[in-house]
Amino acid sequence: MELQRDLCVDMLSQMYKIRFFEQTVDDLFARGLVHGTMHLSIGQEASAVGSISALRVEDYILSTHRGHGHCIAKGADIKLMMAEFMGKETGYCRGRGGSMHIADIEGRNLGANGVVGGGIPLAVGVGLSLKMQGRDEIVMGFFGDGAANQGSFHEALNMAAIWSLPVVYVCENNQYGMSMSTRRAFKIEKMAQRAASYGMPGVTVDGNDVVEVYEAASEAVERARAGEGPTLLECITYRWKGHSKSDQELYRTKDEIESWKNKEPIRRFLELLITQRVISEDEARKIEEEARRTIGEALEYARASPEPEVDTILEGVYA
Amino acid sequence: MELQRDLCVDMLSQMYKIRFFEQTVDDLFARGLVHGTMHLSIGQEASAVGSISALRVEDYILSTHRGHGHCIAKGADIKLMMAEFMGKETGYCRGRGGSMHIADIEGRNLGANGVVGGGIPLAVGVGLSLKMQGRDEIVMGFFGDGAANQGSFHEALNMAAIWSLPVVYVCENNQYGMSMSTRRAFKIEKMAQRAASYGMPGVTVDGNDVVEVYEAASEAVERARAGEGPTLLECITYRWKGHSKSDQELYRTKDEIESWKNKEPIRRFLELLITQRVISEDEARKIEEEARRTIGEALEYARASPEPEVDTILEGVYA
Amino acid sequence: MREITYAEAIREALRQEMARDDSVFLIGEDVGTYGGAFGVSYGLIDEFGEERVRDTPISEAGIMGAATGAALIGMRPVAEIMFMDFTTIAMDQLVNQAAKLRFMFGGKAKVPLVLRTPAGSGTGAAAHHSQSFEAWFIHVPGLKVVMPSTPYDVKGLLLASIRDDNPVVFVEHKLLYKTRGPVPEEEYTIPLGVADVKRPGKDVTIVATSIMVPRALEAAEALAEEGIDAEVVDPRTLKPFDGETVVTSVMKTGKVLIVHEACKTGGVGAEIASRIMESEAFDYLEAPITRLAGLDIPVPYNRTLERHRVPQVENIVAAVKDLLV
Amino acid sequence: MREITYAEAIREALRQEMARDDSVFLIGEDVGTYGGAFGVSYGLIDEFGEERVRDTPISEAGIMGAATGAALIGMRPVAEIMFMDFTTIAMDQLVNQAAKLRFMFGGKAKVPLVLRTPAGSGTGAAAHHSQSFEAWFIHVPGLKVVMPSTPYDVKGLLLASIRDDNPVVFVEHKLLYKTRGPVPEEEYTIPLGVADVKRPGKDVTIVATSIMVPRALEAAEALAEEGIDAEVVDPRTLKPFDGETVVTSVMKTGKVLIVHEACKTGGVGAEIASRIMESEAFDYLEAPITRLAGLDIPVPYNRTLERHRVPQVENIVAAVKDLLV
Ligand SMILES: Cc1ncc(C[n+]2csc(CCOP(=O)(O)OP(=O)(O)O)c2C)c(N)n1
Ligand SMILES: Cc1ncc(C[n+]2csc(CCOP(=O)(O)OP(=O)(O)O)c2C)c(N)n1
Ligand SMILES: [Mg+2]
Ligand SMILES: [Mg+2]
Repeated sequence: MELQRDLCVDMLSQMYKIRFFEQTVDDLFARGLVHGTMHLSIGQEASAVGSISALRVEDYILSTHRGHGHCIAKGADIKLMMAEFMGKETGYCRGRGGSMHIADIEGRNLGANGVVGGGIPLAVGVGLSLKMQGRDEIVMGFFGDGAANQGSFHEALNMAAIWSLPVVYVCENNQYGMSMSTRRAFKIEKMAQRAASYGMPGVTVDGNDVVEVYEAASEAVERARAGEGPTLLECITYRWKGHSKSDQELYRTKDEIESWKNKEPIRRFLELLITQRVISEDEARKIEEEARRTIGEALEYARASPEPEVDTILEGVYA
Repeated sequence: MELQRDLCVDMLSQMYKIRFFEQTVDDLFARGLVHGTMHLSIGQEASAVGSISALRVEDYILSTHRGHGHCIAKGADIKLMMAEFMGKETGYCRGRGGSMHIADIEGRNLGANGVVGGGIPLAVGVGLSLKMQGRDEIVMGFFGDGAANQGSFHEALNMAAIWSLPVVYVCENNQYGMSMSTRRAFKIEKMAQRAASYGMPGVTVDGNDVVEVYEAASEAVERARAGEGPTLLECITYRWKGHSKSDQELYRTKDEIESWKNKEPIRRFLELLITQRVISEDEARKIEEEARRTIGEALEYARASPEPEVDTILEGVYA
Repeated sequence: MREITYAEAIREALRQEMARDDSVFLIGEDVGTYGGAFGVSYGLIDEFGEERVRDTPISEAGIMGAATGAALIGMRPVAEIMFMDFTTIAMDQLVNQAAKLRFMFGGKAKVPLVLRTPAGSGTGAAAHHSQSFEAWFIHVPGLKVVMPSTPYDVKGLLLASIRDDNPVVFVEHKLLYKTRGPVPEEEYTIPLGVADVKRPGKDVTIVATSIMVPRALEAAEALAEEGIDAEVVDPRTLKPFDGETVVTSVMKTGKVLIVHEACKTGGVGAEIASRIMESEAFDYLEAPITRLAGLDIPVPYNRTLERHRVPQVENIVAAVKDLLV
Repeated sequence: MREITYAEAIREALRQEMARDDSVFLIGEDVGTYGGAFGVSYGLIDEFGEERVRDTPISEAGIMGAATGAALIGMRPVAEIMFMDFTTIAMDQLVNQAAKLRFMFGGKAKVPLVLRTPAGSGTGAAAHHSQSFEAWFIHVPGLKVVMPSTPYDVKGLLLASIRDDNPVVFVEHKLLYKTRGPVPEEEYTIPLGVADVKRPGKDVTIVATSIMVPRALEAAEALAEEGIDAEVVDPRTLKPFDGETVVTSVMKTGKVLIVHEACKTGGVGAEIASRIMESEAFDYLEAPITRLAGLDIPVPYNRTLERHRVPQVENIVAAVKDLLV
């Protein structure tokens, strides 16, 4: 691919923002400033950014419990996202959702999901609706390798396929569903092989190479938009951090983690951009700083935001 | 295959019994002598008989809502089966189960199932138990083409595969799940292709050819018994009758039904046996009559059997 | 007024609403050419085509998810789960997704859908095709639960349910499908959350749901012959629940029998009884609130056992008499 | 006596029963090396190996089906669903298969299994990881439902549940895992269906389940300072339900508050209230039976809202006082 400067700057910037957002919230948690749990996607930024960059703003996504990256890549206002993370009234979900349920309905992010595999059938419905309404948009549905063993995956992919829906399914295969390695959970090498069961194309890419992800996603998006039906895109990646806040990481080795750090997606992309002279080192530094500042401002905004009022507790259950 | 006489006589006899059993109960229903509904497998006898004949008596099966054939092929006492069908106290399930829930626990038929796809995960558990107990038996789990789009199919086949369980899955693809044709419900040609998603062998056979079914099932059974894990065996067949008692059959043509009648499994097998001189026409007639008599006796037994006593209604909920 | 069946009334509501509103569509197993297992949607595919009367594979979770996703971005799906027993397979999509998305998203999304599903026994279909799970769904914030007992109600409530902006579990009863009654031809809605006094009376209140409403009315006629004047109240919607109408009735009669088909333990009767007890009617109670409900057993196949599993007219009569001694 | 935590008591019960009975095994997501999301089974894989402490793919229906099938032919699986919220995915296997197979087969099979699952909020995990669905399961004939509140009870009840020949839904509470209490080292069982009076009192009965038991006890201490002597009854098992102990208590005190965490509407409080009303205790009631339960909303993420969603000690104190005026 010829590297378009604007797109590349944008993708780099998003990857930085995701990284810094997650480092910041990780720190908040470590310091006891937030409760609950969270699922960090540090190390997986390329798959979120590469795939969502292939979408138009008016396209939809459905995200997962490990959804900060998708949310940012889809163009969320990070202030509102951070406020949601901190359970504030100004957050995207008025503090009701938290990390596992952030949704940016206006930005056409139909939400993270606490249920592994829970969003996969929703994407069928969104695709169906788009098709019935004769709209030009498509929907991208994310899920993990673990989710690919849920019954919902099977039912949904089949429905999307038989009805030729404008859906792109992106499996972020980070090698583990919690402590369960794909080696133990699957008897096949590539999850994307399962696409054949539904008569849809399946593609596996290096999920730490944002350009490769972008290219494969673009093809899938084009196919979906042209009415040629869904694609299953598998991005091979790795999460650096524990599964969630309760993880002792006894199921994998330090060596394994280190080996994946060598495939760090941001540095890889950065080096490519600089070698190919798409941007200069100086520009890169500015992008990084700008991203850092955005997160810093979001944190300030969230901190200064009010908590929900207790007497609003019953709101929002029914329309 | 060399046609072993005993086996062939047995298979022919079972196919006749299934056919006559179902014709008899169809008639009972038509005459208003039973209530509820039923799912007849007339035309599908070869897949039940061919696959179950590959088992040992001590092996297990899990059946479906269209389960009369499996039950008879597994060696049920047809008296008790008919009594169950008529809701009598002497029936296999004391009249509590009826057509959709007949189980012959001693005969190691762990039951028909009213839930499409409901039995597929149970077979995982039975296989797991057999493996953990170090037993030599295996389990054969039946389901239809429609059931292959249930999430339970996906979860169960994956589990059976990754744990190399002694399970043989038999999909009786009779081209329809109620009114939904496989053409509309699947975007692939052969359901057995889905085995590849789980890293298990998948085989498609002519389900109206009892010998072909038997051979493929035997291989799968051998593999399972040898600890080499599960197989997905797809038997292409066709149901002659409506889906159940409420079916107007608007979704298929008379021509289609007729064309399948030409592939009638019993006559086909009979002709083979006679041409190959495995049995004589005279013997065949005796087998047929014997089967007819068995069903007649079962009907008499069932009719003469008592209804459950109302004051036993609370029994059997808890052990 | 013209009389049609409960099934026809449902079909008419579907037809009228689909004609009026392009965003309404049907999705479920065999809802098209087959017309659904009970023929309810029969013929609609000819009028509206297979896009809007969509047959699905046998994938209940997928159906529920498809409906929820479609509702999220502007459609108004009417999903069908062929038997209420199989809502068990769609529970995550219904309970965790459809019901909660709005709240979890801070009130910034809505999920206008109807899940139609037939409940109940009496057809000889045994334990996997005879259940009534409405009690589960009243326990789920975000869902509404509707359970109509007459052709008139089923039409008006279905139209109201489709137009409602929330996920509605719409529980039909197989034995009601063929019952007939007067139904206006024009569109009309019955608001969710309004009970109906099906028969006024002064001696005892019978609160009955679904198929138990006609049985309670029949029982009331029998009781009337013995000089007992029973009032029959049909909540019609279980969530939201019209406590006021029930409480007013109980304050008048001082005695109440609650009748439903589902298992007694954990059934909606417990909730209704508790609401009465927590209301001003408590002081008017002349006898303990009584529940008459299905036995706590799976539905047996045998016809006689099946019948004894569920309250019948004679049981209602007997229970009322017990209450009055 | 030695004090250990609720989580340790569960682990000890599992260890002892697995050592005693080869047919017992654990199956669930991350139950092995990870030790389960709450570390409950931590270390057991080292003792019993990965066959008997079996990690599964993320396939809740598959887990439940595997357990049910294994139980059908002689094993005694202890399955874990990581959060009770995800029993929604396993409902068909649990409700239609495990619970009903025995009855449907005329009493000729049994399904001895335990489904362990943590319920409840208070961990900031929001609407998909905080639910309590015990009310659903008491509505299902064939299931037993156990909900222990102390380390002592959880050990004895778990051993009894594993030895029971029926499917048992064993509801743990996340906030109880770290609570400590005296637990005998040896094996002992507590029969299913026997309530426990956790604190005797004469003025009012508080029936509380799970995490609400320690809260009710704390409330009772606060009330005692104001001269109100509350009796706290913990049903421990919700199905079978020990109505007798509850009724005896209510006949003594004449007033009863029922407290649980799950949503009020359709919660087990309704069933318990109805049982009391239908008992001889009705005539002893000096005030309406009162339920204090979770608000009818999904569990919010925000810490303050989350806390207000669920009864706290101060709410119990206030509710008792309301009952006594
Ligand atoms: C239905 C369901 N089961 C279990 C869980 C607990 N859980 C949360 S994330 C997770 C692992 C998911 O693995 P994967 O899909 O690969 O996503 P990843 O966490 O690796 O991004 C599990 C088991 C859940 N949230 N939902
Ligand atoms: C979970 C579930 N959904 C729907 C039904 C209603 N139903 C009974 S049989 C059937 C068709 C099943 O098709 P298939 O699996 O191909 O088996 P066949 O009937 O063709 O033998 C349907 C939809 C059911 N019993 N269970
Ligand atoms: Mg993963
Ligand atoms: Mg079929």
